[in-house]
Amino acid sequence: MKEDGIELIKDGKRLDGRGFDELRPIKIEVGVLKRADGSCYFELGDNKVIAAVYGPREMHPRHAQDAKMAVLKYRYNMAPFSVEERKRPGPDRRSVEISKISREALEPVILKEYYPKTEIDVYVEILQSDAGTRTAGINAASVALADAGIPMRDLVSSVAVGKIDGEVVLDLNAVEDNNGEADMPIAMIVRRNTITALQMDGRMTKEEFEKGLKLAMNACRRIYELQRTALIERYSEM
Amino acid sequence: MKEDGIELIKDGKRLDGRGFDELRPIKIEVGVLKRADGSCYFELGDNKVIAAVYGPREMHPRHAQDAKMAVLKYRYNMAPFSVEERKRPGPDRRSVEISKISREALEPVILKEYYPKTEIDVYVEILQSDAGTRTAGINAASVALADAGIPMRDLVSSVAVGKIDGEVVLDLNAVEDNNGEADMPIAMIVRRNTITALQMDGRMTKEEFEKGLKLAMNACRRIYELQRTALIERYSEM
Amino acid sequence: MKEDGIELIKDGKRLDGRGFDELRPIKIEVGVLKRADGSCYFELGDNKVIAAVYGPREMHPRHAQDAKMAVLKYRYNMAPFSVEERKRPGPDRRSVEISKISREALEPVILKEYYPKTEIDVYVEILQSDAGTRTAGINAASVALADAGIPMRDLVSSVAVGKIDGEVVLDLNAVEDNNGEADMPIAMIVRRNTITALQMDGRMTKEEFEKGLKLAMNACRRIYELQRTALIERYSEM
Amino acid sequence: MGLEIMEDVRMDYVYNLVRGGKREDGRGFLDYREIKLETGVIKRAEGSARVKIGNTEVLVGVKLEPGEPFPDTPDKGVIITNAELVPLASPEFEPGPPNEDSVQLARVVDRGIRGSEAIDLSKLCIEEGEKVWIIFIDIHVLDNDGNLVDAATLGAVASLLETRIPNERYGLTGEDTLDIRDRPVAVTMVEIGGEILVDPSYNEENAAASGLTVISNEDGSISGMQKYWSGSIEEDKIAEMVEIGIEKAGEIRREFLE
Amino acid sequence: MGLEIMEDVRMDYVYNLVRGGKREDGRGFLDYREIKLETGVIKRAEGSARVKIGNTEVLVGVKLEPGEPFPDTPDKGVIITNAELVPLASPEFEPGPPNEDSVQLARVVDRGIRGSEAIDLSKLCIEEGEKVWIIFIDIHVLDNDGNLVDAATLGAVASLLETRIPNERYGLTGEDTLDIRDRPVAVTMVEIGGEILVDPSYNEENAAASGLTVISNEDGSISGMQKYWSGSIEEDKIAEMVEIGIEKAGEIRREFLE
Amino acid sequence: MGLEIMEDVRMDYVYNLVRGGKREDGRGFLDYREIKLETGVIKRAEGSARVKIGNTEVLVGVKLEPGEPFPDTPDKGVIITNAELVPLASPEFEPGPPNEDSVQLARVVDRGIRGSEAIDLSKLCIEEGEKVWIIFIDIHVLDNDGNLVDAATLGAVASLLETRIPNERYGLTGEDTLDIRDRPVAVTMVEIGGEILVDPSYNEENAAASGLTVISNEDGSISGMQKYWSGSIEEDKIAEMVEIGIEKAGEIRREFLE
Repeated sequence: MKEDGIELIKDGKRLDGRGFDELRPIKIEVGVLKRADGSCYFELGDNKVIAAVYGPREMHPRHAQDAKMAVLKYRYNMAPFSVEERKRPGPDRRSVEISKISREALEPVILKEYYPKTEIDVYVEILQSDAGTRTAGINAASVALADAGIPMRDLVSSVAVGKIDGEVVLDLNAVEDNNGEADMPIAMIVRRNTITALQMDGRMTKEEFEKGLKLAMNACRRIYELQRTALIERYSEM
Repeated sequence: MKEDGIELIKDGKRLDGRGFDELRPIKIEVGVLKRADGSCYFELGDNKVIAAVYGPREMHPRHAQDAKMAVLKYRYNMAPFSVEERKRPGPDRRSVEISKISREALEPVILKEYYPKTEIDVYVEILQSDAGTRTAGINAASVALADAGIPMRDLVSSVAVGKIDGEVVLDLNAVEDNNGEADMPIAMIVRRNTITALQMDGRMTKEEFEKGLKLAMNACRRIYELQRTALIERYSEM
Repeated sequence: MKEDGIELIKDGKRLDGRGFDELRPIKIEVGVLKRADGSCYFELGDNKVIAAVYGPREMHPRHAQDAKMAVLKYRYNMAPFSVEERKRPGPDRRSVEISKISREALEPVILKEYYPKTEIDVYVEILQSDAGTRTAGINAASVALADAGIPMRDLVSSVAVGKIDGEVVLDLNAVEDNNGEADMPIAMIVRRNTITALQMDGRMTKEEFEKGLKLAMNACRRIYELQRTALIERYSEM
Repeated sequence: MGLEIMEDVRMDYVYNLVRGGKREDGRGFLDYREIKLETGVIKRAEGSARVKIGNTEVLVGVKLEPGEPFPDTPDKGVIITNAELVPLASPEFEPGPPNEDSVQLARVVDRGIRGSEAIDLSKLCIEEGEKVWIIFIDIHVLDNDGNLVDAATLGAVASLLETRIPNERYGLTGEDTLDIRDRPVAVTMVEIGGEILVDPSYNEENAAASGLTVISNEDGSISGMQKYWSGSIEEDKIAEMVEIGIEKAGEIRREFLE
Repeated sequence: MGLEIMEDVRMDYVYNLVRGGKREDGRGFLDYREIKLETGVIKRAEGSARVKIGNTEVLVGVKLEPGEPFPDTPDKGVIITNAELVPLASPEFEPGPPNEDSVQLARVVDRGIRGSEAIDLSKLCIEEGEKVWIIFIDIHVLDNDGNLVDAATLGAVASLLETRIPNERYGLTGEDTLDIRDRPVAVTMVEIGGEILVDPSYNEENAAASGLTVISNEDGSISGMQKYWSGSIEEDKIAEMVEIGIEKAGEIRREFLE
Repeated sequence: MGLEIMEDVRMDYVYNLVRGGKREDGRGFLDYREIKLETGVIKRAEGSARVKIGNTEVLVGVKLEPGEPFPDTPDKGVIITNAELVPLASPEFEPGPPNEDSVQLARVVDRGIRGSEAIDLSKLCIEEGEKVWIIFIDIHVLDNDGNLVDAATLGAVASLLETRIPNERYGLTGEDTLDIRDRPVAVTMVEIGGEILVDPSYNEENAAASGLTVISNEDGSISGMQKYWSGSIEEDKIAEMVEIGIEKAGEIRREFLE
């Protein structure tokens, strides 16, 4: 759906001045909410995302409890004013799918068996959107889970790569996403070097896919350091 | 939203001939339904309202039960043909709010602690509407609760005051409400002289508010006598 | 709602060449689904219907269980592409009513008391529709229940009669139904000669009704033989 | 649990009464309870009626609004019949969207009116293909002591007979009454212990294995039928019910709709 | 169960504090917690504000879209106020459609703005009877430590004051600011043990039997009131609350909305 | 409880088989079950296909209706893909609105078709900005024995290939076939015990910690991917799966879509 005549890359730079493998600026704040058990505010360029964690807490209804482990729930939700055209409140098909893949992105690191019969709730609110909200949400949720003291094997880090003007580049913004050829969000456990989420939209060759995957995994490593730093700062404050 | 040129007060009288502190005609019938445990039909001018009470009865789902007292529920519902433009069946935001404030208007008088784990259901149907349905509903519900034998500290009585053509007047009808400056429904426990519901829409000075509150409280005293009379008649019949 | 000038009967024959008491071609296949406990594919002319049965199985929620017998559930559902104008997914008022009368058509033959506290689920999907889907669904469901091994007193057989161009005829197709004067689906227990479902739409005299009822009951006897044959073939295969 | 036992007791009681040739309230098997019909009860409606059959009470309101025709009948008005079994009317009714009982009630009433062609829908066209009158028939049940279908159908037809088309409200001109060409009447019967009972009460409905509504017209023709519940009925019983239904409908029509 | 006991303990604690002339966080009965207001926080919105009152945090965004006017006000814009108590903000909030608390929150905020006639809706007509500006005021609660109404109302009015009309996005021309004619401010109070407390915290709301919001305007008039919860209030306490409400509103208006 | 134990037993059984180099039904790790494709099965649909992969059975119907374009693509048709996991197809499926599994199924199928740009949407404009063809792809699952995505994608593409545009029904003229420019094929794999299995059965899906769908095109490019479930996958396994996916897609395309 490329607009006529729009050029996304000029002189080897993207419209916002970034190089191909450059992330947008990231800002992470831990423990920003009082009522939640854990929380994290995450900015990725113009994306503003907040995650809260509640639990482990008693699960209702009882027949949905798992006798062997905690049940992880994840709700991705966009504020009505987070996008250019007001979003009607409530879940739509897109948010249902994102909630599912985000939950699955985090599950591999959570020691759910420590808390049988309970639920752990992750709520992610998108306050401002500029492409990349699901990855920002996973990053925020991962930190919020740690902040809530949920026992985890590791953090999960997430980012998207895409293809614009024929080039594989990191972390598309909204203009790039709307006028680009492909978008591929991933999540990974950095210290294990394994992928916990992967989606692809658009069209890419196998070679572009492989290049993109490497680019994304490298960026996840950078994000992981920022997540760790934010958590360390939080705890050294306390 | 005043219509152009409409005059609501002429020669010190309102369009329907009432004085400023005059109620519309009230008709109360007790025990009008067979299946309900208690019921009351209430007319206030052109408002026709019927209330039914069921309970105390076992509460479902169980986890919503209160181990110390009964749970009061209140459902205000308009029949589709009760208003000029057909109302779609089912609750809307207005009826949700009215149900809430009506329930809270009645709760202070109900001895809920007599019936732990149960629910008491109050259903109010608006059959014909002419402004003032929420107050008519509270009046009807209060009598229906008594008719159902629910132990109560006292009855609750309710009425609205408003401002039209700059004057504070009692019990607005629909033409007055649509073309007036403010509307303020209240509910009170007459014998305790305390307020259990209060809402205000529109714009009033503090002095007008105070005048209106007194006007409404006095009218509640009159309605209270009518409620009592209707109940006494009902029981002397039996 | 007859279209102008359409003639449904010419030279004593109907538009599709059938006589007045002739059924459309019927095809029955038993046990067509792997996951279901019992299933049946049923074609009646251009109607293509599939029924699946699950159960008896544990009923949720528990408070809806019947301590004395199984609860029978029936869900009639049209695939979006089964009709000329795409049908929005999900139940509408028509399918709610059909589900109810179909369930009641089958209940008299099911030995529900054998399986207290359980539920038996009958799911009927209309894949292609040409008038008569509810009767085709009941026929399919009846066979699927037998295929699932649900203990039954007998099969239930179902067909519709109607009135077109003033004549009482059997088993209307869509053109006939849309341009006819009346439609009357019935279901019966053939060996008991009793009626378990009966609805009538349109306008008929008492005499036409009586004639139609006889016509339909005779056709049910033919359908019953086809249902039996299909089941016998299925079990002789095994 | 206690409640369920009470229900069984009541069912046995009704059943034993019927076997002894009696009904709870003393009337004959083919007698209706007292019917009361009052029209013009709701000012905001274009037509309205309150029907009582014994303790059963139903309020019906008819509203008309301009709206779009169905694509396949661009020059015809539209009837939308809706029933609300509001929880005020019975301890069994629950708040929420229409369930299968309220859907069935609305659809049976609708079918009788539609099948009889009582309303000439072609007179309800305002602008072909663009705008026609939508007739909303809203059935509001106030007290359910059985036999809602007959009460609702009577209320609907009585409301339609007095309905005024609100041309003025929508800046339109034209005839202001509906052209009502027939007066369908519903008669509901149940079978208990082999006996046919007309106008079942709530307890009789619960004790019955099956029931049948027969909606019939001025000329004695039938314009709608519906069999209820999980029992089966013999062919000759159905024929008998149809006979009774048509006869009783005539009596009700003469008393209340003329 | 453990949770319910904890709640009782907290309620007793708050109650006993108040009887001793104190509040949880040490402030006076008529003092607000620290209020922080930041506007222009959401780029995608036409106007936005983040309000903190103590630990309570609310984000308000205003969006404008062309849409149809109501039939009875064909030349006026439309305000739609919506509140989401997203489960992120409190362990008590649950996902799902608006419940009675979020409906009430939205309606009270809406009532204050509408009653004050702060927005001149007649300036929001694009084409009479066809197209007007729809103003969506969306209240997104982030952290609920009590008194959401005051935070949301302040955020809504602050957002409206900075709102730009997105004419260009829709190929329209015209003024690009809303004409804001008043600055209604909500002040919420609760009664605990006979004392009036301004700006209740979450624990204080739970310990209170009743509460009152008074929304008042630049000229000291009242443009909305709502009483909360199942207690009853005496006439003179209400008069006192109205007095306090108007005074506190003036202070907030001077500090944050000028 | 009994059911859960059975499930554990089945998972262990599948896992142990795989560790021993085998699958439940005896096929090789990279083998599909038998695929059967039949098109033109539903007369009322503009295109339709029934796909069986082993015991898994999916019916896909394509319907076209004129409707409004999206504001940002006023001259392009619209694709709406919907999947119903009707409870007929599996004891795990429940009646009700689409849940996360049916939403994901519909969206993955949709993504593959959209990403490949198989349909030239610009040829589906009837009147720019006003009316375009809406293509409804409805996936109706009849029997779920695993790998619904591959069956549904194959059924959708096969249906589109035979779809006729119903110009006449809507009084329109124009081309009556869709311009299908590519034939995307989905290949789903799971990882169990370090092995990659193509075309997982229901039991294999349950035994797998993770899975991946790779949708690829005639030129070998990828037009959609989705990773499933709560396990994590190593980078080189993903590369291997992509390789296998593209190869297998070619085989299926040659056999069924040419």
